[in-house]
Amino acid sequence: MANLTLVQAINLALIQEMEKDDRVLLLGEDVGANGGVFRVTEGLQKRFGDHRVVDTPLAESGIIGTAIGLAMAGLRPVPEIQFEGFLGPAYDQICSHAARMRTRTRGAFPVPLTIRVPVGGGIHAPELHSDSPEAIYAHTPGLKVVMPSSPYDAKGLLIASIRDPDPVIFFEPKRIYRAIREEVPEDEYVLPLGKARTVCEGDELTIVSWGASVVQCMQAIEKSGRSIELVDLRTIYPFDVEAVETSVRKTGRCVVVHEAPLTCGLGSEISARIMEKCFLHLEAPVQRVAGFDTIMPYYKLELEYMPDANRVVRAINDTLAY
Amino acid sequence: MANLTLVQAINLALIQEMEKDDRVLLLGEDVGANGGVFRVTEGLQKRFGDHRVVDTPLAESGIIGTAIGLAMAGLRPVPEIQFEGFLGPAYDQICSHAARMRTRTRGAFPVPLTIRVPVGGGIHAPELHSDSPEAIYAHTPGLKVVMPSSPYDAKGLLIASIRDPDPVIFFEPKRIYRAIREEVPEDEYVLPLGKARTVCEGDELTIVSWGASVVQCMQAIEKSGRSIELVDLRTIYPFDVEAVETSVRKTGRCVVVHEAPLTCGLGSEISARIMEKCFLHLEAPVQRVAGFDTIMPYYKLELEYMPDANRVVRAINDTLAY
Amino acid sequence: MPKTIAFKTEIERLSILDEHGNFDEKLGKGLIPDADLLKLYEAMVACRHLDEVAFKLQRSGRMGTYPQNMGQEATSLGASYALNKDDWLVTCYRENCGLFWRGVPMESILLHWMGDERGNAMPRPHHATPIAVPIGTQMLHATGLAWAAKYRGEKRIACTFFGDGATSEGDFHEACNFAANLDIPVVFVCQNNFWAISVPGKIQCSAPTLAQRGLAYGMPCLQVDGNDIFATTKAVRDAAEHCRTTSKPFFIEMVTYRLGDHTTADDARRYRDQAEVDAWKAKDPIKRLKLHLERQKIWDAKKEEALAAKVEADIAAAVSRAENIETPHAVDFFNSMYEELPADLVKQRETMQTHSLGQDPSEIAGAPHLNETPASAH
Amino acid sequence: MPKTIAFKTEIERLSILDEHGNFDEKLGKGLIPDADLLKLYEAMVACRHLDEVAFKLQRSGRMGTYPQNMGQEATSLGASYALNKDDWLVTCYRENCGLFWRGVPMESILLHWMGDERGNAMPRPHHATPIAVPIGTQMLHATGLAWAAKYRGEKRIACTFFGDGATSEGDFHEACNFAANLDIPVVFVCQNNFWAISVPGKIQCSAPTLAQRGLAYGMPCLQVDGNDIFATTKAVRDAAEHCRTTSKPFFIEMVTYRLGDHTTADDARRYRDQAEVDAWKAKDPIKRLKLHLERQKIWDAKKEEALAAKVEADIAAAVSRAENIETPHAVDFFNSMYEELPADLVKQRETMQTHSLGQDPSEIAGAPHLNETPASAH
Ligand SMILES: Cc1ncc(C[n+]2csc(CCOP(=O)(O)OP(=O)(O)O)c2C)c(N)n1
Ligand SMILES: Cc1ncc(C[n+]2csc(CCOP(=O)(O)OP(=O)(O)O)c2C)c(N)n1
Ligand SMILES: [Mg+2]
Ligand SMILES: [Mg+2]
Repeated sequence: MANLTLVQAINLALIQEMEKDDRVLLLGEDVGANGGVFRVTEGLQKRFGDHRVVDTPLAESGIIGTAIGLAMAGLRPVPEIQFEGFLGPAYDQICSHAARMRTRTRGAFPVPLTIRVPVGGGIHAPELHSDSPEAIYAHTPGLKVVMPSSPYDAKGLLIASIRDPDPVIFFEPKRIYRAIREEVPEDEYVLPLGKARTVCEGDELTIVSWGASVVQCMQAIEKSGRSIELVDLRTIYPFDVEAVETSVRKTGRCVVVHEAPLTCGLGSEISARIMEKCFLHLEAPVQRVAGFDTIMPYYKLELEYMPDANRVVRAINDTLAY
Repeated sequence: MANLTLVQAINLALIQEMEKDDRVLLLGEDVGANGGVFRVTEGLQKRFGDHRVVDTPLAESGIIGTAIGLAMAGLRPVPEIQFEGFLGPAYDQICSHAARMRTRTRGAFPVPLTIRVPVGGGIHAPELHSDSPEAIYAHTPGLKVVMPSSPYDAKGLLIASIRDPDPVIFFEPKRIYRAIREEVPEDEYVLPLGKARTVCEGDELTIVSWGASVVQCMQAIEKSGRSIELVDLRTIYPFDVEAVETSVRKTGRCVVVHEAPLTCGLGSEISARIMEKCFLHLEAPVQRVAGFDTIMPYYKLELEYMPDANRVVRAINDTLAY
Repeated sequence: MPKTIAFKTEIERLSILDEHGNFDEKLGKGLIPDADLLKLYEAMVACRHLDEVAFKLQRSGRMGTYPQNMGQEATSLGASYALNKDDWLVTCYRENCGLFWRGVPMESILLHWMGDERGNAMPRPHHATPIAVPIGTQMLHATGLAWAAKYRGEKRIACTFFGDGATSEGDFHEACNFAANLDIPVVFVCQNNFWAISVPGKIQCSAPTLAQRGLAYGMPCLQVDGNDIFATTKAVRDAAEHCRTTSKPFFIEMVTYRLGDHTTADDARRYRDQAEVDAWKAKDPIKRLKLHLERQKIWDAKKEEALAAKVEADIAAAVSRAENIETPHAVDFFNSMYEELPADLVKQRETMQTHSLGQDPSEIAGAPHLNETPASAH
Repeated sequence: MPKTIAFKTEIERLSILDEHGNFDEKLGKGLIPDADLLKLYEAMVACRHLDEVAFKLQRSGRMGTYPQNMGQEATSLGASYALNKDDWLVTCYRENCGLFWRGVPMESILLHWMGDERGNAMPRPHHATPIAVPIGTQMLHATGLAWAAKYRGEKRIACTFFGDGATSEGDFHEACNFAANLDIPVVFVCQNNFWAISVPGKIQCSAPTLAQRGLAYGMPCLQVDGNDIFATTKAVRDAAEHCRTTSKPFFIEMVTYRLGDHTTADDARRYRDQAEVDAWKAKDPIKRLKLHLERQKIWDAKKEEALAAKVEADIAAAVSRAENIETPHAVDFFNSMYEELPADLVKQRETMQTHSLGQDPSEIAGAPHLNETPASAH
């Protein structure tokens, strides 16, 4: 048991999976000698050699496209895309190929691939280094999408993702890469994909969130002083409808919190599902606290854009007062 | 006034805008001598010359990226992407540049661009020729997204899109390219973006839909024999929340119908908005009839995938019986 | 040291059996044993006949859009013949002849164009990848597949095919660049058939050759007469040897021509002259090989007749196998989405509904497929 | 006719003032008038000093991540000097020197890296595009901008800058290919500084030169000593002339070196040897030009001193202009989303809420910004 940051927990998970399974290899921009721009792959090239930790040309479509080939051949590539804003050039290989290859070939060519991507705002970075595109990939059948909110979860979910026989996008909230430390077991462990975590229990209202926003939600619950249940989805697709349903049937009220823009964000899906499943239990409309339907501003204003504890508290109060 | 197909109405709109404004030029794969694989640009290269109707290299990112440059210089390019399944390679130029250039430069470089794209299934085409990605772009701030459901609408909405000072993705439902004929005025006219159309009035239930699905909805209303109001969004983003709200406040019940996959489709946003705006007027949960969360199958099974009148009727009955 | 020379190169063109039947003994002698040569000829004739049959199937509504291979048979066939059976063959959609030589059954290709994914379920021993409909995207997979072989220390390489239009896509560039800089053994073969649907080759590449695309990556480059089975065979054999020994890629342009429409949905008369087509008909790879075989006295009219009969029977059989495959179950498209179907998708499959009311099968009046979900589903 | 030659070429390397101060009279004489030469020297010195100031600003928390230009000043400056003022200059983020010469104020660049979009609000008369953070994406815009000029019958061309790493992106390939095949006049300039963050040049391009990337498109290609202001000037002047007269593109590789870290967020000691850096320090473009000016007797210590003082003052002033700009209003990021803000976005701006309860301002207890929406908003 060691007290680790999210970066360290992921680094540990990678080491253990690479030790255990030589089909696992890492590829991406600056993942080698430099250990990644966030140092997530620090020391891995020294440890495993440059055939298992590969610095690639600067081309995201190439990184994912070749990783698909590696996976079709039976390996377990773990490509890194340096920032979520640079998933764009790889969009076609992810959505038209990684997500489709298994069903296109009726199972002949599965694509066991785990794409690691730092995600979200709050670190004063330049343009296209602070977005939250998880809903784009949740709307793309054939993928799984994961986003941990703590070091412990990060390790268990990453190991599960690498072992998953289908393509996974593993989003790493860069705002909490080093902000939180947590006890993380030395031994490997798996947290099943598709299962949410109840961060704290309560009976007045349910908050559903994921990734770095979970931290703002905990602050907001603190501030509000009310009895609130916080559900951390952990997996974005397939997400844990049952956990959300069960909690909302109990509380009758729900607020969904995410950094991504409001319109067609995952919050809309959760809201729609809750209405479909818990209509007669709802005492107030499900509320969404999200990024605005604007481009994430440059960093002078990024904190105005991202949901903070105050906006969540306001949503809690509005919903409880409904 | 002539009785035109959707293809002819769009062709007419293009001719009239090109006659009127020499900043308008067309570019894309096979748009020239071939008149486009659907013949939408038939005859235009002969009429306007190959400097205004340009066959480009086979590269979607290149088509959109150069069109962005053309627009930054003050022209009004109308690029065509041959099928919605090939938007993938252009995703980054659309979302990281066309959608961001105006706000990135605080208004110094607007991008008046209209991307024409055939969309949707039902024509027995090969893989990646039958998808419905509109929600992806509705979730991308900085874009406008349009999808007509009839020849009359197509002409007025396309003219509005070309004249719009911001980037528009204009989706053309290929299933009804030639399926419907309608009286279309010879003179140019504009249908404002962001305004829905009430196809038929009713007071028992509201159906919200867009594009080719509107046809299935009309059949379903016919079959059901109930008093149902059909709202055709016409514009996907920004969509007409008020029109939806007003209708649902009247009927208290709503079914949303679209071809795209369910999860994080535009249906989820509409459902969430309705709950937020009309909670106390709802007599049943908003229902969604959509594509499944699977890859659109090859054409032997495509009709099993797409919402048809029977599935809509079932949703109507379930909702009315609730 | 003002102006010095930073780089200098030249690219060769390879031709062995030309359109008039002239055969270059020095290059061609002993390249292909007669027995094989006859098999290769029969393979091209069969592929050509399948094109005709497929065309009729489409016109009579028994198949969807189909892209004819007519005129390009020698390109992928020469490659497939020159490669090892377990080298990856990563093609687009106009390489039927090479795939059949590799062992892919004709009915797979037919099934694919009949709108059935089962046509793309390539048995792994064939080391062939599914038909690539999105242009220019499969070459990256070839680079990845060859990379995996290198990673495992196998001698396997990859050979990938793509059109002149495909070389305009960014993914083409990235596939070549990864292979060249990460030392991955891939033979890149551009089938230059001068057209991308209606767009002429000069819009895709205005350079003197397509072969020189490879110079950007420091690859050895070669231009080949793509309608010459001897030249395509020798080119790929030499290239494969180079890749296997150096673990680096090789770039080949095969100059050929699409004698038919782009697909059955196309009408090439809208954009190209018949004269151009006729000029290329004279360079037909089959015609030319037949002439050669006759001159070698290993082929005659009687053999041709027998072949025609055999081919017709074989293809008729393949068509009926494709048409008589059990119709897919309505919910089959759910079943290969993931190795394990998520609960929500199971529900969507069981109810064939996406809205929630009564999504719980037990609540549904007569939900379809409940008592008949396919075996594969469980 | 067996093996014939399909293509043959060579690429020159241009150098005029070398690292030892040797000056090629034949090529360099009269190329740049002394008066201009002094201005160019001053511009490089100023740019270098800004790098030092910006570095300190970042370290003291007054600015975000910043990419130093150190060592590469002569590349974009030579281009900017050689081009017409109204040719499009489409850069990445390491071309400050060229942008300043074009007239872009220093505070714009500072503002951008201070996380303020106003730094990217390039006044149109500069014909310069915003800083491009996503690598390799801006060259397509350059091709489009030059295309627009051609469409309108203007003589304007575009010159675009990008790094060695950028040449690995698919968009790079498509930008070159569109320009070459659609006859669009663009000067493509690759700044080969041997590194893409920590990734060495050979991973981006293992070919002998980066200049030969252009051969894939049939473009004329040239390799240039990028630390030689005479060579960069002559190369771009000749290339621009070629583009203007033929309406076709030209490809230039400028060989230079990034003397600093990739950005202030990087520590280059993790991945490269000091020895390599020191070797390149000896080839510094400023050092070498200073030596030349002194040999020409048009520069001395006194002038250097005066320049240092002026530059320091100018930059201090630019910094305070950047730091003293009015702080943006909390809702400014809404206001340039569309020419006309959609109703739903107006509501989001007015209430700064995305959930609906009380989204109607009238229903809100103390919604922020209601009585203070910025002028720019209306
Ligand atoms: C990414 C993408 N864009 C567009 C298309 C539509 N399309 C299908 S085939 C084709 C032309 C391909 O030309 P080429 O690569 O030369 O291959 P050929 O058909 O000539 O063998 C086009 C534009 C596609 N399938 N994929
Ligand atoms: C599309 C994209 N991928 C990755 C990055 C992260 N990144 C920023 S700069 C850089 C290296 C760029 O190298 P090069 O093109 O040689 O330019 P240089 O910094 O050397 O001037 C990388 C990988 C990015 N900004 N954009
Ligand atoms: Mg072709
Ligand atoms: Mg570089």
